[in-house]
Amino acid sequence: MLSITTFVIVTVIKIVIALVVLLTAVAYSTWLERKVVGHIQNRWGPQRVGPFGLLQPLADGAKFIFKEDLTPPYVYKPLYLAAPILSLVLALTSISLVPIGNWVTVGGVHTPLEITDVNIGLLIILGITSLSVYGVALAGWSSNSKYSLLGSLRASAQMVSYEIALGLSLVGVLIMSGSLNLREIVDAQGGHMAFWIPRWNIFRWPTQIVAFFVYLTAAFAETNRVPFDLPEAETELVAGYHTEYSSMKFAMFFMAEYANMITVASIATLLFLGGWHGPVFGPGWLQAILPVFWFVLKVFCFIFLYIWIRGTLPRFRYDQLMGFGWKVLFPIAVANVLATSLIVALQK
Amino acid sequence: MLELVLFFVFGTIAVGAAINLLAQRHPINSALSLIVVMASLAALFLLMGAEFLAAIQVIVYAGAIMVLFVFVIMLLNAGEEERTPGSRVAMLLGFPAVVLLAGLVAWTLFARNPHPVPVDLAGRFLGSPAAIAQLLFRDFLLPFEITSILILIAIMGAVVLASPVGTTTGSGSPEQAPARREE
Amino acid sequence: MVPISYYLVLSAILFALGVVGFLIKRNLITLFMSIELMLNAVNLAFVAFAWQWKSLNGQVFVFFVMVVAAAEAAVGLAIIIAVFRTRETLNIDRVNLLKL
Amino acid sequence: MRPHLHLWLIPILPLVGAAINGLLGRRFSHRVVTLVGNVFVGASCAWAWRVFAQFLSLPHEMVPYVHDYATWIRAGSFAASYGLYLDQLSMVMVLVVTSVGFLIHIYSIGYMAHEGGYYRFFSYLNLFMFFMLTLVLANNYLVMFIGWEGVGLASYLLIGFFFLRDSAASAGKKAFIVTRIGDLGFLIALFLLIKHFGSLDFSHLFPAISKLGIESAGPGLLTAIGLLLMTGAAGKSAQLPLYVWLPDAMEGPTPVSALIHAATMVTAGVYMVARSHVIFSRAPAAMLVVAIIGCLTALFAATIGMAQTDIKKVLAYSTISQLGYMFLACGVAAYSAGIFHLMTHAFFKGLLFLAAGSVIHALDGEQDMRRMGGLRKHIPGTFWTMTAATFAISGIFPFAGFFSKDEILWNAFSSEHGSWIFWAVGLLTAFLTSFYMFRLWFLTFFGEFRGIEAGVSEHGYGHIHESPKVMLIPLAILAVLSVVGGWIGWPESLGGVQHFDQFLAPVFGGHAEAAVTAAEHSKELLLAGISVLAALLGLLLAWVLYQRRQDLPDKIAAALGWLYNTVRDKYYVDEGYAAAFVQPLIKGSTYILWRGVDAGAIDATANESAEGAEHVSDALRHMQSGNVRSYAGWVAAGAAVVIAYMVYMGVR
Repeated sequence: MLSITTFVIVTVIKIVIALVVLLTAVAYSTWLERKVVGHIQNRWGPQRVGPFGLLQPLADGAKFIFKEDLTPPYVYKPLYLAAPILSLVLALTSISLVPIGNWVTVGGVHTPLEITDVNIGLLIILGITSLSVYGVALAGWSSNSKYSLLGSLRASAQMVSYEIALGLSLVGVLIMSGSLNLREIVDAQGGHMAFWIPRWNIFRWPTQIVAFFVYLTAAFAETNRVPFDLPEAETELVAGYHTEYSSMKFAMFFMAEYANMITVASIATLLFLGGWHGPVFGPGWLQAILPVFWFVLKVFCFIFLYIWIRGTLPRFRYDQLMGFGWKVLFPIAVANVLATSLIVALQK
Repeated sequence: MLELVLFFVFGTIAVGAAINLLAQRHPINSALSLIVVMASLAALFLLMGAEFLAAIQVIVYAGAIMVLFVFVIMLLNAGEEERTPGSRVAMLLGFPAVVLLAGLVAWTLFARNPHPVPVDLAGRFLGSPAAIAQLLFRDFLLPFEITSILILIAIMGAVVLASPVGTTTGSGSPEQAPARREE
Repeated sequence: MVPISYYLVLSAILFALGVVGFLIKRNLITLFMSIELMLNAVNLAFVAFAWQWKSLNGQVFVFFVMVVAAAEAAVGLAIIIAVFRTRETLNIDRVNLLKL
Repeated sequence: MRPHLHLWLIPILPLVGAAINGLLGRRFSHRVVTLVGNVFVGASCAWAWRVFAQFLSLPHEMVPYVHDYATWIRAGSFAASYGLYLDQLSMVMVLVVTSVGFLIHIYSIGYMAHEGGYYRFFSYLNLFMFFMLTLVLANNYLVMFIGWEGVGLASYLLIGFFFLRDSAASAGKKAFIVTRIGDLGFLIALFLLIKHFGSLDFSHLFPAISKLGIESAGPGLLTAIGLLLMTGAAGKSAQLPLYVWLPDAMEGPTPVSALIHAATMVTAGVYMVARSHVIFSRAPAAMLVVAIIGCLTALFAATIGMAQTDIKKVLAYSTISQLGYMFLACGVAAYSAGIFHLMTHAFFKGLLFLAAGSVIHALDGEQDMRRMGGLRKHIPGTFWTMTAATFAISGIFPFAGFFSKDEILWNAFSSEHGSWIFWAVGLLTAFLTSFYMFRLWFLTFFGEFRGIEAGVSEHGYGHIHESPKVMLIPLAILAVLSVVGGWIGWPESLGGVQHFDQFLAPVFGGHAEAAVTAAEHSKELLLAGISVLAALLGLLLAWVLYQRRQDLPDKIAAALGWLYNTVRDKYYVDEGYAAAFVQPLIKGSTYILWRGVDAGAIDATANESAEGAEHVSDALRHMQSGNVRSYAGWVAAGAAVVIAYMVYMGVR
C-alpha cells in the first residue's frame, strides 16, 4: 500500500500520460478515419499536410482553436456552454478506469497500468456512459433550434434505448468471470483452450459470440456512429445536436465522440477479446511492453472496424432504429443472459 | 480523517445543490442540480462502502430517472415558473412543521447521544455486488419479483397515459427506457 | 471516522429541503423533483444505518426504493404530460379542480 | 392385529349423497336424483350389515370397538376427538336406523314423486341419516351432541319442507325451539361431566363413573347430571312436558313423520338414556323421575290419542305414548327392554305411518278419518300391512309389539326399581292404545266411504287408487318385520330364548340372566295374559263403538261433555304454554327490547352520531381547497406531530 502522497503523485502522472496518449489517439483516429474512408471511396484522403497528411490533425486542431467562437442569440447560455464540456469530461473520465496492461514496477513504485483500479470498474463506466446522454440532450435543447432539439431528442432516446442492450450483452461475460473488476475479468481470460484457441470470452461459448455482436451493434448506437448516426443525419438535420456549435465547443463534441469510441473499443477488448493477453516472449523489456502492444492492437482493429463500417453501410431510418433496438437486440441480449447463466449453472 | 474531509466536501455539495434546486426558477436548472445532489450522494454511498448502490444510484437515478425529467421538460418546453399566490396553509403550517422536524431530528441525534459512535471502516466493502445479489435473489426474492411486476405495470401505465388519446404508440419508448433498465 | 449521526443529520437536512421545495415550488415537475430529493435523503439514511449495523438489508431497501422511484417517475411524468395536454399549464396552483 | 371395519363409511355415505343432491340436484333429472338419494343410503345400509357380520366375529376383548379418526378440540386437559364407538347397543341402533331409513327412502320415491323440491327432499333425508348415524356411533358426548343437533336441524328442514304453507313453517320453528329447551339441559349436563370427570369420552367416562357409589342416600352430582340428561331426552323424544312439538311436526311429508318422528330421531332420547345407563343406575332418584315421566306421558298421550280425528295426529300421539313406554323401561333399569321396544316400535310405527301415508296418498291428501271408511276394498295392500301393524302395536300375541311391551310391563312390575303402580298405568295405557289404534283401523277401512256426502274431494270416490309398487314393497317388508320382529326376544316364560337381551347383556350388565324361578315364570305368564286381555278388550270396545253402534260415540261425547272437549283439545296444553311463556316473551321483546333498547338506544345513537359526523365534516370540508401544496402543508404538520410524539415518548 502506497503512502497517500506517492499515491497522489503517481496518479497525477498517470492522468497526464493518459490524457496525452488519449488525445493523440483521438486526433489520429480522426486522421485514420479520413484516410480509410477516403480509400474506401476511392479517394486519397488527407495528403498535403506532412507525409500521408500525418500532420492533418494538428492542422485541424489549430483551425478549431483559431476559429471565431460565436454564440448564437436566443440560446440558453449556461447550458449551451456547459454541454460540450460535460460530454468531453465524461468521455475522458470513463477512460480513466480502463486498464491497458498488468501491474508494472517503475522506479520502485508498483502500480497498475490504469489510473485507478476499482472493483466495480465496469459498473462505473456504464454509469458514466449513461450520464453522457446529458451532454447531447442539453446541447440540443439549450441551443434553441429545431434541428438541434430533434437531433438531441433522437440521440438521447437512442442512447438510452441501446444502453440496455449494451449492458445486458455484458452480463454474460460477468456471469462467466464472476467479477465486475475489469482486471480480474481480463485475468480470467489468460491461457488457451484446446487447439491453441485462446481462452477469450468470445471463444468460450457460441453464446458469447452472439453477445459480442450485440455489444458491437449497441456500441455503434451508443456512440452515434454509422449506421446509427441519425442524430447528425446531415440530410435531414444539418448536423443534429451540434448544429449551432462552432470552433472549440464543436471540437469538444468531436473529441468526446472519438474518445467514446476508444472507450467502447477498449471495453470490448477487455471483456471479449482477452484484453492484453497474447503471445509474450523475448527479453524483459519486451515482455513488459508486449501486453500493452496486444491491447493497443486489438483496440486499433476495433476502431478500424468502426471506420470500415462507416464507409460501407447506409443509415437506418429512425423507427427502424428503435424497432431494431427494442425488438431484436434487447430480446437477443436477454436470451443470451439466460443461456449463459444456464450453461454456468450446469457446469457447477 | 480523509473520510471526514470527503464527507464534508460532498455533503456541502449535496446541500448546496439541493438549495439551488429550490432557488432556481427554471425547471431544467433544478433538474441539473438534483443530478448533482444524486451524484454527491453516490459518492457518500461509496464512502460508506455501498459501492454497488453508488453505481446503481448513478445509473438509475442520474442516468435514467433524471433523463426522463429532462426529457419531459424539453418536450413540454417548460419555461420559468410563474409567480402565483400560493396557499396560506402551506406557508403558515408547513414551514413551522418543517423547521420543527429538522430541529427535532437534530436535537435527538445530538442532545440525545452526545457522544456519536465513530464507526470503524471494518465493514469497508460491505455492499459488494455479490453480497447484495445474495440477499436480493435469496432472502428478498419475492419482493424483487413483485417490484419487477410493478415496473411492468408502470411501463404500461406510462405508455397509456402519455400517448395521445386514441393512439397507444407515440412517446412510448423514452418512458420505457429507465423502467426497463431495472430488469 | 465519520460518526453516523452526521450522515443522519445530512439526510434530515436534505429531506427538509425536499419538503420545503414541495411547499414553495409551483412547477409540477419541480415538485416531482422535490419528492425525488426526499427519497434520496431517505436512501442516505438507509445506507447509513446499514453501514452502522453492518447489515445489508438497508442497502437492499435502497435498491427497492430506487426501483419504485423509477416506476413512480415513469407514471408520474406521464401523468404530468397528460395534465399539460388538457390544462395547458404546469403550474400546480392552476391545477386545483379537485375540491368541493 | 385388529380388523379394521371401516365404520366411517356408514355415516359418510349418506352425507355424500346429501352433498351431491343438495349442491347439484337442481340440475339433475328426476331419475338421477332418485338414484343418488337412494344408492348412498342403500350402500350405507349394506355396509352396516357387513359391519354387523364382522362385529359378531369380533374377539370379545375388542368390544366395544372404538376408533379415533382425528382430534377435534384440544383445550388444556380436555380433548375431544372425531371418533366412532361400536358396541352391541349402537350396533342395534345402526341396523335399525339404516334399514328402516333405507326402506322409507324407497317409499319416498313413490310418495314424493309429484311434489316440488324433490331433490331438496332427498338431500335433507340423506343429511338426516348422516346426523342420526353420527349420533348413534359417536364415541363421546360431544360428537353425539353434534348428531343430536344435526337431526334437530334436519327435522326442522323437513317439517318445514312445504315452507310455503305457513303452518308448516311455524311447526318447524316450534319443533326446533321446543327441542332447544331440552338441549340446554343436555349441554349443562355435558359441562358438569367435563368439570368433574374432565372428559366426554365414553371409554374414559363410564369406567370413571362406575367407580362411584350409588347415590341412594340423597340426590348428588350424578342425579343432577341424570336429570339434566333426561331433560334433553324429554325434549328430543317428546316427553312431558316438552312433547308439544311432535303433533305439529306432522305438517311434514308422511315419510318424514315415519322416519324422523316415529322410527329414529324421537328415539334418540331413549338411546341417550340407555347409553348413559351407567350414570342413571347410580342415581335412583333420576331413574324414578324417568320412570314417572315415561309412565305419565304414555297415559296422557294415549288419552289424547283417543279423541283425535286426524289420522296422522293419532299416530303422533301414539308415538309419544310408546316413547313413554320406552322411558318407563329405562326408568326401571330394563334398558334392553326399552331398546327392544324401540326396535319393534321402529318397525310397526314406521309401517303405520307409511300405511297412513299410503291412505292419504290414495285419497289425494285427505287426512280426516271422519271422511274415510270402507277403504279395505280399494287399497287391500295398504289394508293388510296396516292391519299387521295395528295388531303389533296393540301388543297382541304373537305380533312384535306383544313381546317388547310385555317385557317392559313385566320389568315395570318385577324389577327392583319398579312397582305395581307403573305396571297398572302401563296396562291401562296398553288398553287405551289398542282402543284408539283399532278405532283408527275401523274408521279407516271398514264401514262405507264417507268422503262424498261430506262433500270434500268431490271426485274422491272414483280416484281412490292403490299406491305404486315402490311404496307397497317397503310396506310389505315392514309388515313382515312387525310380525316376526319380536320373536328374537321370545321370553323364557314362553319357552323361548331371550336372544335380544343376551345380545345386549354385555352393555347393560347381566340382569337379563337373573335366575328366574318357575313361580316367576307363571307370574310373568299371568301378567302377559292380562295385558293381552286388555288389548283384546280395547279391540272389542273399538269394534262396538265404531262398527256396531256407530251412533254411540257422539252420544258418549255429548254425555262426557267438557271432559271430552278437554281431551279432544289436548288438555289445552298448547294454549297454556302460549299464555305462560310465548305471550310474555313477545310482549317483552316488543315493548322493552324493540321499542326501548333497539329503537330507543341503539338506533338513536347511530343516527345521532351520523348527524354529528355530517356536521363536523361539513365544517371540515373547507380544508379541501384543491391546492396540492396546502395538502402538503397538512401532511408536513402531521408528520411533525407524529415525530414530536415519538421523540417525547423516547425521552420519557
